[in-house]
Amino acid sequence: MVGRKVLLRVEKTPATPGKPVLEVENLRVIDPAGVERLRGVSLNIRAGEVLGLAGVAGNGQSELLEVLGGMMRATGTVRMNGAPLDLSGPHADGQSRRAAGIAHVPEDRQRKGLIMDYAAWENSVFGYHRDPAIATGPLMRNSAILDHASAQMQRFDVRPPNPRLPAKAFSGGNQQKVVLAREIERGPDLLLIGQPTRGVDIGAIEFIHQQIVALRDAGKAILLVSVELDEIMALSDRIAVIFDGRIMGEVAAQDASARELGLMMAGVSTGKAA
Amino acid sequence: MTLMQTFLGAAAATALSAGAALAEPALIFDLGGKFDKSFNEAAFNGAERWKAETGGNYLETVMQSEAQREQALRRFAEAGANPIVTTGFAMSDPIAQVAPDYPDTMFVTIDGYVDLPNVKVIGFTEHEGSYLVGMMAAMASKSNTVGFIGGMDVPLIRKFACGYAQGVKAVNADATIIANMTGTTPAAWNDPVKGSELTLSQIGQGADVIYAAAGGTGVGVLQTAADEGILSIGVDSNQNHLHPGKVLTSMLKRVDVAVYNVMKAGADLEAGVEVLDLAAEGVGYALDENNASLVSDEMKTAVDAARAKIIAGEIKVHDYTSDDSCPVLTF
Amino acid sequence: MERMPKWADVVLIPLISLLLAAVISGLVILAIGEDPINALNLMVKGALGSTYGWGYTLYYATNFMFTGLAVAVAFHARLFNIGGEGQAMLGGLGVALVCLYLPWPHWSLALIASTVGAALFGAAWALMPAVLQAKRGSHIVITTIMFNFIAAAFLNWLLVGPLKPRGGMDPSTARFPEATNLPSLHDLLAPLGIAFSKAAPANISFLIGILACVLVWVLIWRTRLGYEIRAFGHSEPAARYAGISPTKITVITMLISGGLAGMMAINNVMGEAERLVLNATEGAGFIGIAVALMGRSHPFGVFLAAILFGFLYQGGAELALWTSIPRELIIVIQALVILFTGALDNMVRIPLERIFMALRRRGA
Amino acid sequence: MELITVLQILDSTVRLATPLLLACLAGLFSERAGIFDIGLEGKMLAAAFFSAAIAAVTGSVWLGLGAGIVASLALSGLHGLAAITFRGNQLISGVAINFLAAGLTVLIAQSWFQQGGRTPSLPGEARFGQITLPGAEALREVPVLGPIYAELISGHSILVYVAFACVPLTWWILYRTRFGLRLRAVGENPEAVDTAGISVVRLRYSAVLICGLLCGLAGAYLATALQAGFVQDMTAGRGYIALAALIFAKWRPWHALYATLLFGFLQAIALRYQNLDLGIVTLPVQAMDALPYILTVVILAGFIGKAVPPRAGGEPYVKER
Repeated sequence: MVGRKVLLRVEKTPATPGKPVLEVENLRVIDPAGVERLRGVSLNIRAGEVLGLAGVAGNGQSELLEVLGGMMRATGTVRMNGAPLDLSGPHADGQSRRAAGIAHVPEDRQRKGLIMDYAAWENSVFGYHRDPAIATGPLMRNSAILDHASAQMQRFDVRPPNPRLPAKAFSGGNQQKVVLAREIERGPDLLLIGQPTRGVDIGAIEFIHQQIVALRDAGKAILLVSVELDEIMALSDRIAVIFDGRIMGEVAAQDASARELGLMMAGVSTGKAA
Repeated sequence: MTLMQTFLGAAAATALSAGAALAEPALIFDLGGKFDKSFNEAAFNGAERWKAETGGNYLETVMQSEAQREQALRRFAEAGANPIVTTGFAMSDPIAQVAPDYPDTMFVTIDGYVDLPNVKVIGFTEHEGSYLVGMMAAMASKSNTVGFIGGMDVPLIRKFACGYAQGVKAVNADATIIANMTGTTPAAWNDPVKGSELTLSQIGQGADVIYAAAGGTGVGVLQTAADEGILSIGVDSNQNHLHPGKVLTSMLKRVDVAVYNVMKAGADLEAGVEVLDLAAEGVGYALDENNASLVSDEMKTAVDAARAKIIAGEIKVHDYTSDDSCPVLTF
Repeated sequence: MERMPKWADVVLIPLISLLLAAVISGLVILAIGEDPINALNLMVKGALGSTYGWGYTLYYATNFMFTGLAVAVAFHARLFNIGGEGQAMLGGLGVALVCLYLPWPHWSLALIASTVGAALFGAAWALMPAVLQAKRGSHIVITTIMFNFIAAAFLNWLLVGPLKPRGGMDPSTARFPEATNLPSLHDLLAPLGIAFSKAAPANISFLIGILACVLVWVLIWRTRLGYEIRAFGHSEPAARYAGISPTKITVITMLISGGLAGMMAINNVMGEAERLVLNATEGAGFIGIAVALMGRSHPFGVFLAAILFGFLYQGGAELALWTSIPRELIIVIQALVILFTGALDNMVRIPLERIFMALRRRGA
Repeated sequence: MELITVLQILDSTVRLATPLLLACLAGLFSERAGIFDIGLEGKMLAAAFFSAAIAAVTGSVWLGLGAGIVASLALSGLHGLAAITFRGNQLISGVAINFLAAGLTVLIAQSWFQQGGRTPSLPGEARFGQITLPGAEALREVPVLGPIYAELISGHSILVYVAFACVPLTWWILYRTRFGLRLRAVGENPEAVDTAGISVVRLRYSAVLICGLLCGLAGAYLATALQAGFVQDMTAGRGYIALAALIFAKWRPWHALYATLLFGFLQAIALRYQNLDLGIVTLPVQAMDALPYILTVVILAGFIGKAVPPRAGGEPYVKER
């Protein structure tokens, strides 16, 4: 873990946040068993900043990502670039979210972010497969997708850079690069990214972090969810802490201390809540 | 394909001879199966008798489903079988389709009807035979209630029922006749469970003699009747031996004779309609050591007298299929 | 890492499974006192030894292509459509209604309408199970089984009642008018100078079956819908992540599957019987399961497996004619194929994977 | 309707519900342990054939019963092998077993007895006879209750009483024994059972074998008690009706009894009346044949309470490494 800390000093300039991209108000989710998973979450993210969401796993951060990613129904208000998102109607799905400019690197990339039996090239358009640019009528333009995937894999240093291999044939880090490449190359306004480096080798961690920072510097909004507090602290511009479906507080990254965040993550209010 | 044949060539001898079986007769049994102890089994017995007497060989197959009928006909016709004998009315339509394609092959339908130059139609006067066993049922009944259980509900089986009912009424005008059909599909020919349940139901309504004209379903009827200690009447084949002393008699329909005769005639068979009636001994009732104790002399005298009168035309037994109605029984 | 090469998965495993099924069937034949080699020889001769035999083999194969594709398409979405039998029965009803109650000037128009009718009726019969699975989570296997029985009862009622012509004794519809009779392979091949048996029922539906194989291949591997169906089949959470509606995909896939099963009716009802009889499907819906498993749910595999089962079916019918081996032998073979390629897949796969791993280690 | 007619229909209901009940309880054990079994039909069919064949050959119905159970257990073992040991698809395995039984019984019957896939008819001692309960004849004359006791309760074969006794027995095993607790647990959450140090494999095999035993009884009942011999496909879809009843009963023993009695009643009605005149509408026999399936679909659709199968049902258990 010592070596990892050193690596986590991510080089980055101070953020220059722009207009609000994502505004979340009073978001609530009740799961099928009747348990309230999100109990009125409110937060916002502006262009050009990384909001880190810290918390012990299972406190609602997964649900938040899934609601924003269109995989889960919720109540409350979410505005994307000022326009309200459908949280429980027919447009509460991944396609509508992508159309609204939201990209999503899911926490569980092997079960959700990728089809493990699909080749890398097929995975390179997963979720964007309805894009008219890659289709002729109902048919997908497979050779074009293949060429595009091949180039993309070169750019993201996916090894081996063979787009015909199935996703399951790649290491965890390279799988994550395939997902990340797919999600950020289209220039989304908001990137949801969960556990970006879980199960990823050291070399790939660094690369992935650089990509996140570069995206921020390009003026995009990023919601980062990670159970690694170090990662949150290294990448975020602001840090919010979630506990039991509620936001316990929010601090600027440069003012944050691991101890204070740790207390909030344990449900102890520090009085500095935003 | 050729490679396969070369590879398997050694064992091909018997197979080749099978395909070349020329001018042998063929017999197609209807749904219900060759061993239904009744209609189809009668045909089987006839064919076996021909085989034993002539030393000839015949091809056979049993229908498993409606959809196979045409294939079976074509297959035998392609293989050169002649004549092709079929049992059951349901073969009429397939024969009508296939026969024109094989004008040199003779097709025989037992119970069916097809008007083509190379089809022989064999029918029976089942109403007359049923009339005789109906008389016996009425005489044997103590409760004055007798039962009839048919197989598939088609005019042919109603013809059985109607003849039976007339026989019953001739002896005892006050007798009650309970008639049930097993079903409306060919499955009704082979549903002994249902036959058994219908028998119990009729016994419950007071029947103490039950006549089953239901192919394999009848096996269940006769079984249950024997179990419950009442009398039953078999059909088509002589079924007296199935439960000795418990089957009053069997209405014989000499399908065996019909099959034997057409096989014997072989390729010389002439087309046309042949009706086997009482006079031709095409139908009748069975008397053997198994039911000797059940059939009284009085019963035998009465029935034989009626038989003679029917042959002489003094008694007219109404044929249900002539006008699709029965004067003494409503269905 | 891939444990074994793709060809082993696609070709070797089905072949080994088939071989196992064949060996056990051979033992069964031995056990009932017949010679398995002779039996095989008879089957080959009867099914492939003449254009008559081929005509029946291809006729049955056409049925199995449709039902096999139906099961295969559903398999891609990880749905087990065991209701092909009922859907094909309803397809038959669709064909019968089109042929009997509409006037047709030419068979080609009747064929198009019948195909649509068959597909619509088959799809309609798959709709309820699909909706129940998608909306209520009722297991589609159970609902499709129930719908098979309901279909059988429904057709039974129609064929002894409303659809039976006046004076008819057996439960079937009237004959379809002459104009709806499809050209047989004999008619189609005669202009090319090829003499094909006139008696065999193989007909133009065989070509439609092949076309269906091609179209299903395009659907599964070339279209967005196919991409979504496969994705949903591989991982439902991933499908939801990608914005693929599980409800929609389940329903659409089952409609396609039911439609394909229903289309079988243009072969057996319109092409062969030329009227609708009871139990016209003869279990083809269930054979579709074996065909799809054997063909690894790939249209080309389904095509090959359908031909194989067509051969087994026709060969088995021949066996029943010439030997004392009952036709039920085919059912046993079918059961063994389903068992080995489906349920006991791992029994074949795991040792094979070990062998390939060992070979690779030695090679490395 | 007269009392005697009603009694006869109910009597017939009992006879026809018995195989359904046995098969339904068989499925209950298997599915409660997380193994789906659509092969009930095949196991019953195999048991029906072997019980009739051995009873016909030996003349002893008890040897026949034993043979039927062995045959059913063998197919259960095959299902276990596919579903538990090789973690194959349980549904596909069930389908295969149904076809295997359908084909093999006819094949063997034909080769053995040469009667077109039947066994010879069984004589008296090779069948289960009717048991007259004590006092049935004496009490027959008592109004109402007498006939009910004599006609409806007395006079069935031993297997009918065994089947009905199986209902409380199943309830007791499932809800009052440790084995039953574990069995239910393994169908809901095999991981937890495994973590507790109990073998998931052994539990599931026991369940599957109990299922085989009960299917064996059901099949033997069909061929040696209800009927006197085996005929091709004599189960006639009863395995599927039992499956439907299992869903109808929501995997509970007492409800299984009610569901199978209901379906048995429908069969009894369908056997007696070609068309049932209900005053307003005339129900054709086909509608009654289809009714169990339609009712099950309605139940599945959730209009009358939702049927939720055991949670781990259908999924092979893979131990985490």
